[in-house]
Amino acid sequence: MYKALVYVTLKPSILDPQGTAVKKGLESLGFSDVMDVRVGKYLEVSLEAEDKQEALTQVEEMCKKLLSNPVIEDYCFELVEG
Amino acid sequence: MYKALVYVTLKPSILDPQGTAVKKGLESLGFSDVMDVRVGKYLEVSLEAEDKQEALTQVEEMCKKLLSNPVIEDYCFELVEG
Amino acid sequence: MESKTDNKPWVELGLTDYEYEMIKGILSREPNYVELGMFSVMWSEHCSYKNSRPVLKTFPTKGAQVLQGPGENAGVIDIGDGLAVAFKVESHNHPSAIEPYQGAATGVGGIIRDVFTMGARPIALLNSLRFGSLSSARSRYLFNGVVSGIAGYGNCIGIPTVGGEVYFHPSYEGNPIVNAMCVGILEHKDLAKGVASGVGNPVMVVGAKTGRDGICGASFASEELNEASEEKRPAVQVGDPFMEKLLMEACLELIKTGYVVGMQDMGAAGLTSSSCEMASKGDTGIEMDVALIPRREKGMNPYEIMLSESQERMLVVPMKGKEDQVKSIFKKWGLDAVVVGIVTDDGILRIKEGEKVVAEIPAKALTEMCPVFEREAKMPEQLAEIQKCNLGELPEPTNYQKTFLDLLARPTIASKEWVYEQYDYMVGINTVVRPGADAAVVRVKGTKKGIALTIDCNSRYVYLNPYVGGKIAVSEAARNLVCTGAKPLGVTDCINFGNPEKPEIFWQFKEAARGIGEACRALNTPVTGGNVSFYNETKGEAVFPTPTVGMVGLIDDIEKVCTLSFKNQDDLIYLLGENRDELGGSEFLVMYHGLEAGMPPDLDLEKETSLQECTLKLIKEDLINSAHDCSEGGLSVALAECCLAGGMGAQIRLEESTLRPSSLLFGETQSRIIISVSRENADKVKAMAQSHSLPITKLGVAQGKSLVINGNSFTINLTLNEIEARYKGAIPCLMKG
Amino acid sequence: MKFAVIVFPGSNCDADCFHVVKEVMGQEADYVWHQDQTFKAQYDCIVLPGGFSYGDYLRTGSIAKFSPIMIEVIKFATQGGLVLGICNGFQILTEAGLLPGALVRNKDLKFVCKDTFLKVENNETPFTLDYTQGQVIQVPVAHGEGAYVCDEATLEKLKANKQIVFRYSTSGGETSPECNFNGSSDNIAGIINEKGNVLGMMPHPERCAETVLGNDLGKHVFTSIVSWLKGGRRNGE
Ligand SMILES: Nc1ncnc2c1ncn2[C@@H]1O[C@H](COP(=O)(O)OP(=O)(O)O)[C@@H](O)[C@H]1O
Ligand SMILES: [Mg+2]
Repeated sequence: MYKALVYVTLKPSILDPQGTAVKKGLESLGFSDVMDVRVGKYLEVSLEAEDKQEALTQVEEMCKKLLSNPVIEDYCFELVEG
Repeated sequence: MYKALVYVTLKPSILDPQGTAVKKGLESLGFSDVMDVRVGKYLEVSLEAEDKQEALTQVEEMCKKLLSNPVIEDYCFELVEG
Repeated sequence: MESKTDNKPWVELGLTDYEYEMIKGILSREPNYVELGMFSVMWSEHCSYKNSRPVLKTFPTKGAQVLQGPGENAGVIDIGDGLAVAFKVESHNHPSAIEPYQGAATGVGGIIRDVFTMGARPIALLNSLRFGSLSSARSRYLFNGVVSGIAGYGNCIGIPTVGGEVYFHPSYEGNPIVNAMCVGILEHKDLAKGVASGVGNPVMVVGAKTGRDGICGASFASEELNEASEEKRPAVQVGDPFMEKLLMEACLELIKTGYVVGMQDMGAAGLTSSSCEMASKGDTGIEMDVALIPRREKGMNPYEIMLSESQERMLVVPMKGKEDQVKSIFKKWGLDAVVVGIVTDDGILRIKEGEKVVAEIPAKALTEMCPVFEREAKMPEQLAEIQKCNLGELPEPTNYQKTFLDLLARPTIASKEWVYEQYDYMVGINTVVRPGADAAVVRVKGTKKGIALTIDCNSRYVYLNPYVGGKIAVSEAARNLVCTGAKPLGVTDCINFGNPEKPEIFWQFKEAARGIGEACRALNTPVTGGNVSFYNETKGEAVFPTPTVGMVGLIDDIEKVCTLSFKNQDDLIYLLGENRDELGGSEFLVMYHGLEAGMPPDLDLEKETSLQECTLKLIKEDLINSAHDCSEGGLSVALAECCLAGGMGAQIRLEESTLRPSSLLFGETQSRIIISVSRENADKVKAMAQSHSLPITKLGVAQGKSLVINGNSFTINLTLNEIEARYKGAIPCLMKG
Repeated sequence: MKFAVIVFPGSNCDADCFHVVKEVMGQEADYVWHQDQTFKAQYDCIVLPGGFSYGDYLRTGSIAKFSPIMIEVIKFATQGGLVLGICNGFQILTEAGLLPGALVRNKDLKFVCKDTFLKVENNETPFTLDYTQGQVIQVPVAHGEGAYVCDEATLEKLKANKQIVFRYSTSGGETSPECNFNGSSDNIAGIINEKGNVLGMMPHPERCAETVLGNDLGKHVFTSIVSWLKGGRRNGE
């Protein structure tokens, strides 16, 4: 069993209204030293695979095909065992 | 400048329909070895702080007050410099 | 980008050699790269209408009710009591093909801005959507994304999405159609315009910060989609409905102060189009410093700033000396409002970066001097053959009841509940007639009035005969309004066609426009604005010609609003209008015989007018209890819709023996309305129809929980539950994939 | 009676609530801006309207709860004042801790706008006394994140204290799983706090308070408040 920790973030040039709203929210709470907030997704995908290489290939493909939208998002992931 | 990488996940007891939907989506794409998917949030918060300790305290507070809702979510974060 | 060494940079930007020479002539010099970029977007089809202008001129645009015709951000129509309605439709086809959620969302955002820029408070949204077949995964993906994008934006900003239409056809597989329409209400005195007048008045940018979103989006929208589009696509614009809600409230508050001289939203071609259009309309110039424009990203150059299509921004020209008042209103809503320039008297759009002039172009060169083409028009060669297809000899269905059920489950005919349940159609508490009827009706608070709204087009009819198809689109829209008891007042149209440089496409366009114009004249519904989207093609194949028609009508007394549902046991059911043997272009013909051929149903504008007048009178005089237009699927489907809407069945007997049952049940003959009538009013209704020389036929009675349709050689007998299961279940079932 | 309708940036049912209170009910009403530090008048009831405060970004209601006026709202509630949160207002009330639990994404992940049937589970609250116990009312919903969740202990407590005020039901009043379209715990559509002065509900009673809109059963949430404030008599008393 493997677990992939997948991070999906908006591409840098893409507007992130959520991030902006959270930043404003933090500011109004008195966190005046916040420079920037970007909001993305974090997914934990547990999967069975022969070996690590196989798991890596699978997750890479999942990210490309479904977990991220290449038009507006980037992704990266780590793989942990167990 | 520090950057906090914040992960907010649903508590295990809370149903995660998004995770279920992603799992189904993966299955229908032919990824039949996916056991489980959980979907959470990933935030990058850039902030100025005197030192690392100060930054840690600030981010901890942000998470408690705004970034997560303790009724349904857990959080954790890492702090990186620069 | 500026360092590009291509020796013909204008070609890269979508301008022809001929156009480049014209630009040199206008400026009496070589344009620099910023200027070239500005010309390229303003002279794109999307902004300049260079291929469509001569044809659009043929539309009727005048009428006593018209307060603002084409040329402004939205058309405006008088509804009495010092009130008016502003409305407009806009396409977002190409962005939606690339990123369905954001493409559709920003389309909604753009059309809302067009309406509140006029000083109107938006009160309703509609949309007209076309996708490929739902059996394709990509179509499902686009359909799902577009619907949630529309919902995401409209629901958040709090404007109800009250109506629309969805069709599925393979011609839209690669190039979906996403048209959004917005309707707003204003007091006459608040009517605002996109004009920069008053030399010395400040020019302000308000709303969101500028980023690198959608640079050259207008040019992108003016090209065919192909594989390279994926690569060429500009940074996708992301909509922020929350920001737009704040912007809308702030702008409406500002207009109430009376300090606004002119206001223009930044849509396609962003700052370039808004500034040159405002100056051009005001016969003035504008001088602007891009260094003052609030930016979201670092290191943006003048080219990027001038061409950015970042959403949720407006250009405002307030009276001189009122800058601080403007700023304080925007500050209250947490928004930027920055003076970036000034209105000048030299007719020049002068863009500076600090002290340095980076572009200097006569404003009118960008707006009015764009070359206009009268394209060649030629009827497609195969069309005559297709029209001539002999439909008289086709075999009849073997099982009418099964055919009827199959027809109800065709995605194009089936209930669109799956779509509109995702839209908040009630926010604002004005929605008196919800989606699912002929037209939506919203009340006007503080008056007894209601506004009826619809958007319609059957593009298969337009494909088979663009002239007749154009007439039908307008007539059906008006008929839908009339069924609620509303008098049709005006039109906004969205032309979604293929590449106009192809004579066959241009012919379709010209013919459809001729039909639209003629029908608008006959029904007294002037065109007050619209939008043209050409180049809707993939791999050289054009979509079905799709001139969607958005229409607005007025109900004097909201208490008298009429709906389609059968309401009372034992009410008599009549058909106004006549049944004819017209299967051409029908959904039945495609479904059962696999044919998209023949002539579409004919449309006689004189008959249509008397039908509409008669129906309106019947409703006004409280003589009928329901009215429903027959459209796709014909008489049988329309009857089913009347039954389902109120949960009341009907016993129908169709006597006409001269017609084939298939034509009678499923043919899509125009100018027909099903009404239900209390027995005591039957004679009066018949007399009214006769006085309008209108055929009226008794169909049966409303009763029970089944729909029974008997004819000489067929029987349909189904419970409403069985009918509903097919009608409502079809799309959800297909979407489960 | 005087009502305050709080306006957050992104509220979009504020005008609807205002209209019902003022035009339909004939009561006094003020809009109160989220940035206000204090109430400028004495209010008898505070309404947190529906909408998308702060775009519903991050979590629904999460940023709104820090608006300056919320300190006043919390004070008002603690002193026993009547607070009604509808839809986004309900979400804000849970985020602010005035009501237990939380509201999460609908189980099918889609925004849904439609009529639902609600069973009045407790008609002895200031917000429901003009309904009969067990009455079934048709009220529309419009939300994407309206699934009510809480832990077991909280749910037990809600039940024991009769804090569950509305539950999704069939037209016949059966609170079966099929009518639980959004996946709420125990079909919960609306709850009240322990003290009985703060009500949160996902459905929109203000959207069905006039006959011209086809249904006016929602009006009684507002008539109940007025009856209660007038020193109200509960049904059956
Ligand atoms: N995209 C949509 N958005 C909202 N409502 C829709 C949409 N598509 C269809 N509807 C609604 O479904 C009903 C049926 O649509 P349609 O079949 O086009 O009716 P008609 O044939 O009378 O024009 C209408 O009330 C329409 O407003
Ligand atoms: Mg239609």
